[in-house]
Amino acid sequence: MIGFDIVGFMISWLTLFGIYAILALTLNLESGTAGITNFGKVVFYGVGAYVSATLTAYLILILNGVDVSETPPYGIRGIILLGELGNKNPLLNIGLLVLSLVIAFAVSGVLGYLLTYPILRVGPAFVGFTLLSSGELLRIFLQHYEPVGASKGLMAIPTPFGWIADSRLREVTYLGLVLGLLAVTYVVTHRLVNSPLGRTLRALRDDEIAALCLGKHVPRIKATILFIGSGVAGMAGVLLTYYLTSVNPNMFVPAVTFNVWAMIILGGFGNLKGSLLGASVITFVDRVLTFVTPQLGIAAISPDYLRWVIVGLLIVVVLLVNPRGLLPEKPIRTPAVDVILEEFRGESK
Amino acid sequence: MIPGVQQALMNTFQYMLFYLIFSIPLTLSYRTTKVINFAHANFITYGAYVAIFLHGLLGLDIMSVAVVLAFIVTGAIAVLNNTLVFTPLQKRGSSPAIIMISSMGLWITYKYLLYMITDVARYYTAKNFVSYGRITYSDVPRGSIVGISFSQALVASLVAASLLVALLYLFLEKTKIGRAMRAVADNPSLAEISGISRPFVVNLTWFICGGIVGVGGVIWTSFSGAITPEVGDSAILQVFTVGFIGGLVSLLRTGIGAVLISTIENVGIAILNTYFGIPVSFRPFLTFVTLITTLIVFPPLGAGGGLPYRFLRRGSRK
Amino acid sequence: MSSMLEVRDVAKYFGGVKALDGVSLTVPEKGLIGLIGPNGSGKTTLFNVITGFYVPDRGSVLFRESNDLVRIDGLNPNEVFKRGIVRTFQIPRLFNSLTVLENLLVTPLGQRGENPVRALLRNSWSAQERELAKKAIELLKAFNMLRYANSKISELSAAHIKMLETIRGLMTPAKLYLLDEPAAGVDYLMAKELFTYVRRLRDEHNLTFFIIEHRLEILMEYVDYVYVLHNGKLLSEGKPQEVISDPKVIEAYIGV
Amino acid sequence: MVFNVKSIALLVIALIIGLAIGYGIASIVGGGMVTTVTVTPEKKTYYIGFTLPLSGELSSIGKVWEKVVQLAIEDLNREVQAYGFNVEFRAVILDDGTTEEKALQNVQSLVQQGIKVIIGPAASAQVKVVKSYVDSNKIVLISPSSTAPTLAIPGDYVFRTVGSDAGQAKALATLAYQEGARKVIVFFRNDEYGNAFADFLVSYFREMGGVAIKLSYQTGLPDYASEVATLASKVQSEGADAVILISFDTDGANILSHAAESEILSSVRWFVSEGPHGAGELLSPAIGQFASKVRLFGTRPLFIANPLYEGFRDRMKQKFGMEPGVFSENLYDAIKLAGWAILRAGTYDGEAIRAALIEVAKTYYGPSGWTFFDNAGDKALQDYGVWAIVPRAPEGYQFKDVGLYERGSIVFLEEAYS
Repeated sequence: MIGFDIVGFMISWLTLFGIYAILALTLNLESGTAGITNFGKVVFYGVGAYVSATLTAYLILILNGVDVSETPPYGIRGIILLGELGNKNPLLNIGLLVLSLVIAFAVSGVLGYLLTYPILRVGPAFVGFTLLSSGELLRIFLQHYEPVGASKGLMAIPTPFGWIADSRLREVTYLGLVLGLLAVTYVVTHRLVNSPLGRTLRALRDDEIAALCLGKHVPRIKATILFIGSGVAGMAGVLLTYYLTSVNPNMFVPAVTFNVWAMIILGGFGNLKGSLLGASVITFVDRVLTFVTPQLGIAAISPDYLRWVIVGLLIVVVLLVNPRGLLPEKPIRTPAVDVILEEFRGESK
Repeated sequence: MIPGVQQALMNTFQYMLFYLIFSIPLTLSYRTTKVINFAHANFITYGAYVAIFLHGLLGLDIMSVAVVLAFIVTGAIAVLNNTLVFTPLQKRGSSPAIIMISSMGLWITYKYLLYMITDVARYYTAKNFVSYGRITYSDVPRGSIVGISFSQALVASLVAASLLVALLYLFLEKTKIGRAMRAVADNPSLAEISGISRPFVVNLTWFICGGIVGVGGVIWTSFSGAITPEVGDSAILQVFTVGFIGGLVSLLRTGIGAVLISTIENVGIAILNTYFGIPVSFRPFLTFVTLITTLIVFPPLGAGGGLPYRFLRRGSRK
Repeated sequence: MSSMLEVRDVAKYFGGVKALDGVSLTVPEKGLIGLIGPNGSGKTTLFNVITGFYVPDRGSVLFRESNDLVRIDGLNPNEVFKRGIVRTFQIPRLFNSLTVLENLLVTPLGQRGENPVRALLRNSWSAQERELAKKAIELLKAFNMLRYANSKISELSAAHIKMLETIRGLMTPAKLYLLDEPAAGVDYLMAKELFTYVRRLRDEHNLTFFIIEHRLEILMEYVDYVYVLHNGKLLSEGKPQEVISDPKVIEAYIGV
Repeated sequence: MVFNVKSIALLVIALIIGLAIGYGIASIVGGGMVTTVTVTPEKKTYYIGFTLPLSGELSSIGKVWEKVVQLAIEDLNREVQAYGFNVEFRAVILDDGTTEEKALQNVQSLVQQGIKVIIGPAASAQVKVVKSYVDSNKIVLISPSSTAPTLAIPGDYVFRTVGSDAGQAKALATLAYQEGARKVIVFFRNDEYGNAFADFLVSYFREMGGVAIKLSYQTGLPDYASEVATLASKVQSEGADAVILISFDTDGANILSHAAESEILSSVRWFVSEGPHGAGELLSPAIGQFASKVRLFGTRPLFIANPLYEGFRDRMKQKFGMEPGVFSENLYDAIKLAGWAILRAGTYDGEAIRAALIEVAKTYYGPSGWTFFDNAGDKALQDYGVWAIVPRAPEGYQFKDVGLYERGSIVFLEEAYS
């Protein structure tokens, strides 16, 4: 070992943690609280990533007067131009970030809303499987769609803070953006869960038919939640694009979804803090493993396989031993709780 | 006339047989146990790898031995899953969604466990098990009748699928335990009263379903050009689609689903490619489009714990 | 007395099975009406038609709205509820991960905090939430269940569960109650207590009740009028004492 | 219950803290060792990072590469000591599972340990993801197998010790044309590798005066039987005289074994890219017979008749009992180049090593031939060999390099199929 750059380690870990935590929080809202078994999280993540990659790459070229029908951003000329033109105008870069976030939210959200249509009437199994299939559908579509680079994907995507010369400062700024968005996501999901809406969502999860008989428009509520969850997942996709500066259809495979599922099950179904914990444990262990495994020398068994076996077992064992995960679901905090406590206090006097 | 239509038809038939062998147990197991089992993919893969390890480590090329062993191995895995995971979860009153997620966990575990086993096998034998060529068996006939060539896979899957359908019919209709299985599927509480031990019936169902799929996996090794530990996973989307067309309830509709999907995948894509220039690489796309269309047009109402009716447009009257 | 609910010549077929075959009946306002019949006679199917789970193949269902009778067949169950029809189930359907208080609070219509945008702004809904909580507490007090307010459903007795399923409808301006075998799985004394409560609800809250019951003898003391369903058709109707001595009814119950 | 929430939580937290502390100690101790090394005239240790596909889609070749790394590092250490340098090179090998995100994570971890030279990752999509990170942190990255033309970017820190697919496409087109094919179906993977390769191939083949029709197939399927059926019908309807297959190992083997059963496909010539070379499935009797029937030839990056390559192959066989797979020699040379570049730079600094690497490569000659880079940092001179599947005594089949591509034409060194 030559040395250890703890600051660099923290930056790179926290950035990835932030992106995954956003996914985990929204998945927990959809699946943990509202009971929609979303096995297709990666669809919306991928759509968000592609929206921002396409927008950024094309707009940078077009606004710099490049004819994209001649030099598309997925060709080698376009890629070199993107590298040259990408970081000239800080305002443009930040503007593109904001635009990407907004449009990715809208596109992924609407897609999530529309996808509820085929799954309204069927149970969790069909919902999960349909969304899982949609992920594969999206991947095959992207592989064939030339304007987003088809199987080549897009690369050399200018980052919002590419104009900051110092690489450490740039990474920290980006980390700030990721953690800021994570904080917003946490506040939003926390408020949604601890509101009459959150209560209705849990009711829906417990018994859809009873909720329907109590006047709840089950399909609309589900669609709304998938709109929010998918939209925010799309924003996480934007963050991923600028972090990797490259997108490729094969990044968005079902394994990404399963990883996020492992996080929320480990952390606790329906508990938002649990999702943060789950995301941090899994991303941290993954990262630490990359430091530890070379010390073990060449082994007969690839550590990556062992890692997945442990993730799979973790899902099963947590569900068996403690289905509520590390942090169990908390009762909903609304003013009603204060009212009842006042009532009890009044009685005991 | 599309050129090469004979080959496409043969493939359709071959795939239909595989989909039958893989999907009917899926429907049967869901009907009886109400568990959506994602680990179904592992049965295919483990069945195939029983044959591969017999061939690669012991040099055995007798399909009948592989079939028996694979039936026992995958059947045992299915029973193990049920005993250690599904039954305890059901006893605690976990929702179908939770049980399905646990099966997803099992799926991941078994998949990578197999990868680990192939790693170890490679370490000791210096043979590559992660990608294994087609196995030619010594005890399966092949040949051609009236100009149509019967490959080993076709012969074996034809025998297996016919046996499956015939025996399943006889078993479910004519034997006491088979009727018990149907009773458990139709009305669990009633079955309990009539003196049938539900746990036994459920375990038996798992053993049979897991075993049949494992046998399908063995036959797959005589068909596919190269087998990887991903084989079950990459086939599972099609297998589930076939099962979903049957609503995971009707065996007949599952059979229709098998015909439909295999036709679309082989003949359908050939037509689209020849007349509309759609790339062949769109083939998996068609399967998913079929699935989504099925869900929109003929939703299997109430299946898998969903709402048992169709939500009408606001205020609309009949 | 004007009618609250009218079922006119309703038929519902499943494949070849005639689950309901031309049923017509009337539930008067403030009535306590019984619906009896052997297993498989179509009682629950009728409830499913009224509450919007099934669209009838023939006939119509009408419900009182101020002074008119309005067709409600073909509406979705959530819309049927909004018009004032509350339904309970044979096996009570409560929300198991919520507390008793929360189970009541799920019910009210038009909660501001159910809108996802408003849910983010606590101030916009907290006043309403407090009001609803007070209302729920009053209800729990009235039915002697206040001490369970923060309990989970799993901690309640069977009778309390049935009671909770019934009173949660009172969080809304409900008019008609459809009770599906409220006394199933409850012993005789407890069943009597339940029906006493039902009568109290009718009198105190001006409600109408339509009750499915399998065991005639419990029902007889409480209801004003009884309909008997057999093989999807109305077999008999009348005052409880008339019906119980109707030879056709006896035959249907004993003969099958 | 024994496993309650708290105990699980405590366990996990303890695990994390333990790892962190353990790691911290290890790094402090390790760091300390390096400082003592610089003080005493002991051996100086240089680390080279690796991110290899030991699992995932490319794991078949990744497992072979792991051994190549071992061999190359041993050779390198022996050589530099023979030249009197008192240094030692060590490999830090990480598995990236052939995924993009893990490749970036691995590169970051290696860089955070202070490593400035990284070899890998294997796939072009992975290289694209790590590119901006290595460029901005001035880390020299050498991929032994990325061939995507979209990565031919001048002035960056990404080097590739393998020629672009354009070169091989030319060799393969020449091979097919010279063997008499005039109308070919190009059957290719629908991924970046397959698409780029097919585009080059089609344009070269048309330049030569032939007709080429593209037909793509989706990857990651359980089986390719129906794709092969469509291929057969395409061959028949177009009246093509040859198929050019652009694939990896598993899919290639799968397609060839189905093609062997088709009469139509057994009656046309077959030409194959480097992907399936070395895959054991191709040596089955069915495919072996098919190969000699259709006179199957493939191309691959190879400097044939290069004594260094022969020696390298023999040592791999002798030491690890395995044939070097595709790109093994490119990997071997990448490691050697990295080592010598570090020594030439004199300081362990990315910018200096980058400059030194370009210089070292100009004069280096290894198993993969001359290694010097063009202005985009890719191998400028890539030679291509022709391989075939021939019977092996006493039984079975083997891969054999039977010809080479030289000055625009294919020269056969021996008769592959009699």
